[in-house]
Amino acid sequence: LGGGGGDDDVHFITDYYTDPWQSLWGDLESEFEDETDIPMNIEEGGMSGTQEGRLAQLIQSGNPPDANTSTFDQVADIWETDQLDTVNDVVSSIEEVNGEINTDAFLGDGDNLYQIPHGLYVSNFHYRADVYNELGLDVPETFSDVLENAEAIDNSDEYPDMRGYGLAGAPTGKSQDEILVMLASSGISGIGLRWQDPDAREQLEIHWPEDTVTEVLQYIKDLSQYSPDPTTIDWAGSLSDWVQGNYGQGYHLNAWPVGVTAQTAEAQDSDGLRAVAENTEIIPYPMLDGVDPSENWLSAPAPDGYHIFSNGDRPDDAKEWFEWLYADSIEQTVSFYQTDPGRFLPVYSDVIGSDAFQNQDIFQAHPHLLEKLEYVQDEIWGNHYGNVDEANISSPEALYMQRQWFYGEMVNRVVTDSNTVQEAYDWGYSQLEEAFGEAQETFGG
Amino acid sequence: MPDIEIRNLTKVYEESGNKIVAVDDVDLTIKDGEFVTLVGPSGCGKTTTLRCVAGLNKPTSGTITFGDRDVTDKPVQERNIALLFQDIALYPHMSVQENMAYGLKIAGFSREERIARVEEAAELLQITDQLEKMPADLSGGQQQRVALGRSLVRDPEIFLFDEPMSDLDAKLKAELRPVIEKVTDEIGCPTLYVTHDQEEAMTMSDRVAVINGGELAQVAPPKEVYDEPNSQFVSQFIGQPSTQFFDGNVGSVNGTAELDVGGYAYDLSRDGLEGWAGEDVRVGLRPQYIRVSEDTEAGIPATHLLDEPLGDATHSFFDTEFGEIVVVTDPDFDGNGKEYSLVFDDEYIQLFDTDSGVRIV
Amino acid sequence: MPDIEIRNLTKVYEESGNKIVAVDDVDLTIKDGEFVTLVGPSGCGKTTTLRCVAGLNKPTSGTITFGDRDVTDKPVQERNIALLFQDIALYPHMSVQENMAYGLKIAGFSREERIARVEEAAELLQITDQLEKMPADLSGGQQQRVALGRSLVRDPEIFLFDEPMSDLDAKLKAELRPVIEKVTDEIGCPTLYVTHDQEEAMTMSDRVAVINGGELAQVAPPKEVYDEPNSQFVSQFIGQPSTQFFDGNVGSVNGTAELDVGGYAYDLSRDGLEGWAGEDVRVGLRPQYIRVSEDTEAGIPATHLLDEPLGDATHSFFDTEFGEIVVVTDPDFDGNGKEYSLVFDDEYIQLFDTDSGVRIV
Amino acid sequence: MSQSDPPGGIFGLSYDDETRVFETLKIVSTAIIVLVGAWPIYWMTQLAFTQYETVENVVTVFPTPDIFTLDNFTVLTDPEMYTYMFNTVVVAIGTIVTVVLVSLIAGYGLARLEFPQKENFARILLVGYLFSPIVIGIPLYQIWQNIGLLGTRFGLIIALSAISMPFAVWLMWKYIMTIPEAHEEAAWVDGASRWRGFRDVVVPQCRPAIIAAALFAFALAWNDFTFAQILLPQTDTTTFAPGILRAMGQAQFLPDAYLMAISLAMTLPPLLFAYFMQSYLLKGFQVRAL
Amino acid sequence: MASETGESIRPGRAYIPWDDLPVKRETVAGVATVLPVVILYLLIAVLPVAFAFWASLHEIHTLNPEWQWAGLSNYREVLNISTFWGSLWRGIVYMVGSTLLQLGVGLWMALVLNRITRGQKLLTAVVFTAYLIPTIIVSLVAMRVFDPAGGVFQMIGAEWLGLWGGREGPLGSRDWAMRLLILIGTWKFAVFVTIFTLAQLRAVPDRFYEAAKVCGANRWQMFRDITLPRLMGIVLVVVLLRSVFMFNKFDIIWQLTEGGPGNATTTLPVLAYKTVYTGQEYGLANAISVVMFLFLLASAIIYFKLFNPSEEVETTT
Ligand SMILES: Nc1ncnc2c1ncn2[C@@H]1O[C@H](COP(=O)(O)OP(=O)(O)OP(=O)(O)O)[C@@H](O)[C@H]1O
Ligand SMILES: Nc1ncnc2c1ncn2[C@@H]1O[C@H](COP(=O)(O)OP(=O)(O)OP(=O)(O)O)[C@@H](O)[C@H]1O
Ligand SMILES: [Mg+2]
Ligand SMILES: [Mg+2]
Repeated sequence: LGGGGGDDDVHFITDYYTDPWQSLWGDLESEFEDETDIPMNIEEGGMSGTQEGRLAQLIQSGNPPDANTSTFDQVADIWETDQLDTVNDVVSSIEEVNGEINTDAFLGDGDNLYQIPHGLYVSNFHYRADVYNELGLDVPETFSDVLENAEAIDNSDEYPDMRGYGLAGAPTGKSQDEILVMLASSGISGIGLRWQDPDAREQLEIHWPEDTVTEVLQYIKDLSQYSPDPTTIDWAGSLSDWVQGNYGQGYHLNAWPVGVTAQTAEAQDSDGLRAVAENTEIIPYPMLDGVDPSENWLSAPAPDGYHIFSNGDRPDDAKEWFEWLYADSIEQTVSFYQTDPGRFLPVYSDVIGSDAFQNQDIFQAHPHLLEKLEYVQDEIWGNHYGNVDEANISSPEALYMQRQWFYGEMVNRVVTDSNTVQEAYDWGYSQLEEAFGEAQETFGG
Repeated sequence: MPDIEIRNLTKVYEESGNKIVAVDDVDLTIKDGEFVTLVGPSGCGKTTTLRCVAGLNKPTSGTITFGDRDVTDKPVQERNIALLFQDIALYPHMSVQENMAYGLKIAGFSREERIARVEEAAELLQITDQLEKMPADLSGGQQQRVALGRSLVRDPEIFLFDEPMSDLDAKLKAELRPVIEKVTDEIGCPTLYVTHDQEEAMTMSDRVAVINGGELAQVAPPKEVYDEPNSQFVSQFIGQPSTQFFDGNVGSVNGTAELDVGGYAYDLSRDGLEGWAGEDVRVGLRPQYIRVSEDTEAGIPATHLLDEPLGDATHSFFDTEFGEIVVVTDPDFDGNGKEYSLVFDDEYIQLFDTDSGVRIV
Repeated sequence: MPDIEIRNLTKVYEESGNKIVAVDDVDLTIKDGEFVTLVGPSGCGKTTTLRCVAGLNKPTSGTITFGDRDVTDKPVQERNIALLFQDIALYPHMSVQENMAYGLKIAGFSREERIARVEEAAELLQITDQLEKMPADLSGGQQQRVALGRSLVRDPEIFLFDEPMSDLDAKLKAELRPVIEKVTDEIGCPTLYVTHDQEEAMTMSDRVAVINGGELAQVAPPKEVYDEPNSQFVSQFIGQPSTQFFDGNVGSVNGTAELDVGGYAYDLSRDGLEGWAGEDVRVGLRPQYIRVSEDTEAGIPATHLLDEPLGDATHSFFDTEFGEIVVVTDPDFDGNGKEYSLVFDDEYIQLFDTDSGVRIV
Repeated sequence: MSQSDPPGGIFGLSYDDETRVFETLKIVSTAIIVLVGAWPIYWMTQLAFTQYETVENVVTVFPTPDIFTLDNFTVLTDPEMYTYMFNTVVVAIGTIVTVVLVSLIAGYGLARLEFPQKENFARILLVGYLFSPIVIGIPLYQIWQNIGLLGTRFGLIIALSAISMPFAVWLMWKYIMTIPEAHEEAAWVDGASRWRGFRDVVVPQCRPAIIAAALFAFALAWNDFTFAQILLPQTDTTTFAPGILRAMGQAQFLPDAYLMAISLAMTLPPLLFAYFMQSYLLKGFQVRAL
Repeated sequence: MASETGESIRPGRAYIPWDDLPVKRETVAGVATVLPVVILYLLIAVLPVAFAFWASLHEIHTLNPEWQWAGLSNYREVLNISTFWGSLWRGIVYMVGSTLLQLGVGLWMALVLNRITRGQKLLTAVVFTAYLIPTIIVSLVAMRVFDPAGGVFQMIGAEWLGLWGGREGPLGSRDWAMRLLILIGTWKFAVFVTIFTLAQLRAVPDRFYEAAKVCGANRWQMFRDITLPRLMGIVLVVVLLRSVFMFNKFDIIWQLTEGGPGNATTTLPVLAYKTVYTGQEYGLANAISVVMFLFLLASAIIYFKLFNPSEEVETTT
């Protein structure tokens, strides 16, 4: 029975913990222990919320883990209080094997990296091509198109149980991400901040135009009519729903829904599911009517990876572990992407093009999935991100804002009719002001 | 107030397939104002009979009428009876006053009237100063008085008792007996009193109904049941210490019959023994009619076992060829384990059929 | 086996600040093989005394010795006593056999020996065929037999009983009394038997200890307690129906004393009344020594209230100037509510000090 | 009351009519209880036997042969599920044993021994229930870490036992008070020590209370989410409730029909418990006051 | 009487001069019997609550081990949180609504179960099971039957009765969420009431009813005058326990609605939870918990003063 962080093992908490991950971790752990005599204790973090709870327990009891997995803004609080260790050396070794990190997202201040990245999350729009064909729908370019399609699917007799759009409305995780993307697709900053002087990039100011934000909120509200109960949709639920064909359109990351569907189809040897996987199409998230794709405020995909706690018991051994994992060979690196096909865009530049990556079984069975992944990297990230310079506001303050939950809660308020669109905006705006004030105070910006 | 008529009452319980005949074709009339005691050993069907009369059990067959009203199928609530239980059944959460007034409250009497009636009853039962207490704070005797009072105030048409005193000790029983008699007299309705204590039956009743195995054995006034029991069972059951039994043989019968018990002969000068010459019989005699003689040849040889001095008399136990025999001796008797003989007072000898137990003369 | 000696036993309970003197300086010796009954009204301290002897309560002061062993501070387990309770404390979850064998099991006897001893005791108590049953399936009398058996098998040095029969009815009591006597005789150890039933006390004991309010009132053989009570309390408590009391006045005393009760004079030819001339006294007389006269002038005027025929005698209740008086009349007596007078048999008159209740002569 | 009085039943019904109305009400009530009380369990059962695709989309009331399947139960063979359930059983049994032992002894002490403040003891214990356990995860984690029980099933057993304790002690206390002291005294007279008397005489008679306390402890342990989540952070030692939530969180494919199959498996033990133990249970719960 | 039997606890091997000690041997034995309970209680209740109180006096970011002394400022903040009073009010609504409904339903079930003759044992077992199964199962079943896709209650509520829209989940509806939470909770927890009251009902001797019948009482009067007083003692206890449990209830709310839609089902425990894990304000969350505790304590004391559930209603005869 492994005791929490109390013993001598290198304690590593991760939410990469689906069934395939789990067996992979098991193998790697014993292999690593054999080779290095460093005992590992790999713990499942659990999704949304539970991992934070667990971290809180460990940190408050003076016993932080040695490493954990998450996106950077989720650990910003930890980083901010100097609990993280730099990982420049590890990352350099890994880059030698897998190629350079190809993101300019926030991984630390200045030259110091605090994350060993694993993958990137590119936000996009998913739809079911077969459904579109059957109903004669066009690929949406604007919010209105999405709405029209949603209505058509929702009311179609051909798909009586299928809803038009899967809208995340629980006041956490997915809804937060979804509204930030929608705002960016409307040509404004998702988190409501911009540089006062875009060139100097010194001082941030609030920029959250009421008419645009309310228009987006109204869009969300309209969408919710065609969605299964939004409050029950989160990251995990939305995937399961997609596999089961519960809705025809939705917001998601990379080619995650395709990957999950394909994987399940193979596991169950189900042609029906294979068809769903093959018919899952991915495009950039449509724009607010009248806004040009070049005005998209998406700046950089969120990087997901590992952080080392400087006040853990064995930070150096933890670093060794990640170096052992990723700097061994590109083949080994690829195996990590096999476990969760479609979920991540590899963050190291050589990976996606490598034979090892392209020859994965799942890609053999579902070439469509590889295509989609490449499309996400090349087309969506390549052409729809980073169009607006001001959108890149990477800074501690921006991080601080990113992990406020009021964005997601605004969605919740609107979809549950707790607030009118206007009320939700006003409330969100006041939260924004308050949080921004705190951020400035904390970071002296 | 009406008479109670019980006609051909039979009650059969069914329990996991078995049929238990608890009451078997019982016929009994209790006249207005009459106090009838139903007495018998445990399990003989007394309670069942009473519960049928009360309406708490439904007879398997037979009818029960109160006066000219057939109540056989009427629910309890419509019978207007008073019923006192073995376990006293006072409501523990109500005060004595409330307990007693409960029936009146149900019947819709006004507060004043309730209080007045309760006070009246309390006076009769001498519990006036107990009215404010809770039942748990009363002694058993007082509780039973309260239960009595609760029945009393409602002016019932019929009074039923089911061993109301079986949980009380002898002193309290003796004390409560006159109270019950006074109360039932006062109301003057027909009363059916169930007990397994023959002393209660004897002392309180106008008539005693002895029941055994679900069937009535004898129904008669107490003295008659005591002096002229119609069966060995009744003779043995009534009277304390109970009738002692011996095996005898009727000899020649002409005018007087000659009875032989253990080799000693007694002359019985009574009629009705004509057909019994030469037959074996059961001989019963109450212990006070047996004399202890120091002359070991005078009667049935008996070895003294034990004396129970009661002050005004002694119960002495002897071992004889007929088993252990109890004799009432005088207060100063001290047997000391010696040999004696037992002599019968032949006037009081009762004879029973050996097989059926039916009284012969 | 040892004598029990109780010396200056006092037990004070403290309850929410109040001190209750339950037992007050009691001295009592029970000799080996002697059967002593502790009798008294409810709450007089009988149980407390017994529990001190048993070791279940710790005396406030005084000593208890078994033979030459001072056990005052010894726990129950080391006293080797047998104890029968008021609430028949059979273990409900063990069969009769297990109940009886429990003490032996504790003492470490082998299985065979346990079975042998239990069978032996069961035979004595006539419960051999009950051994496999559970206590709940037994009647009260049988349960108490089992409890007796449980004590018996352990060969105790001392036998203690606390109202073992108070929950049984009269018939069962009468039946069980000889059994208890037989058993205690058999073991032959000192026995302390607590009861509030004077009949039990009278019939079973070698000596009766009457206790009242925590203090011993009289310790003497049953006959002596009955015939020569040393106080009004004892006189009233012992004997059923109990002694009847009247107010009287001692007139001139010379040789014989003249006693006036309700205007009727009786000559008492006994010594010891010298100092009492002109004094008021309590006059006690057992009901069988009061005669009912139809001549209303012959004695204390009395209105007949009620008869309780018992078969061999009748208890008749009369209303007199001294309250309700019970008289034992003959079986055929039927008072019928008429006027009578009560005449005393002066030989049996007992006199008591009006204030202290102490016997005068 | 004489014959001419109006009938005295409810609403002026005669007593017989009243009985008839009452019987009808009883039948109607029973029907409602069967429907509402048993229905969810039935529903869960039937869904567990229906193909998962069907469950997601249409309402079916009975797994007719065309949609009947046992495949949903394959989820139980998943080693993780199996571990969760095994751990739950271990923890439940451990908790029951601990609760019964500790509460028996404490209940006995409260019922039979005199010591200061004992009357208030059980009431003070109940004050513990007033504090919402939501925020005590962190201190609990620390305490368990310090006493070295963190991450062990035993540690969870201790925590759950402690939670059941106020109630169980109260129950046991009140129940032991109903056992006549004479039984024990009889044992002492027979030479039994206090402990022996307790073991041989009191404990066997406490069976109803033991079962009632066991039931309460079982309900808590079987149900527990919060404490297991905090005290058994490792997947391989955790119990059903947090386990199933983790499974729901990590699984990318876990249809409701599978969940129903697991739920059914977790429902059977309590059902059997309730069926076979109810008479003792009801006897044990006959306490009346705090 | 028990007090008198201390002497039968035998001294151990080592000689302990009991008679010279200031405490009685029985006191020691008595305390020893409850010692395990005290220790467990210390671990699970006293220490964590003390910790929580201590933490409530600090400014604590959940993921930062440094605590900053804040005095009572967290308490001031609690009362100023916009959602605090709303959550308190909803908590009270949830508590009172649940408790009353559970009491009514629980009592009613007990009365029916006590009277039915056929299938009593099985039905009782099934009813009891509701209380014994994990909350998560109740939630899973509830979410399934209210699922807009293929949920049977969804179908009944939306399509047959038209209570809510065909495609809107009632658990996500402002009108229905709280009501359904109370109803679903009642399904599970009313059984708690049933168990206790049924146990009492089974213990009412028939003779009480027979005595009342003899007095002419009808069924309602018998219920009012015999059954109800008999149940009163335990009902008072159960109401207290259930109120406390429901006020502190977190899991079932979180599983079914996570406090939503909006804040429609955010009670104080949910608020505290959100404050820890979304708001990351651990000190503040502890302050909320302490306030909840004080609120319950005050209510409980008032309840005790008013009804005194510790007084056993005399029902032994
Ligand atoms: N409800 C019942 N179901 C089955 N058998 C019963 C029931 N009630 C009584 N009996 C049986 O009917 C017979 C008569 O019982 P009843 O209670 O009338 O006796 P009783 O004379 O009142 O005895 P006791 O003196 O012990 O009260 C007994 O054999 C008893 O076992
Ligand atoms: N544990 C106790 N605490 C306080 N007072 C007690 C206790 N036990 C007995 N008493 C009191 O001591 C007195 C004597 O009680 P005890 O039980 O010895 O009487 P008893 O003669 O056995 O009566 P009974 O015939 O009713 O059994 C009574 O006044 C009783 O109230
Ligand atoms: Mg009877
Ligand atoms: Mg006593």
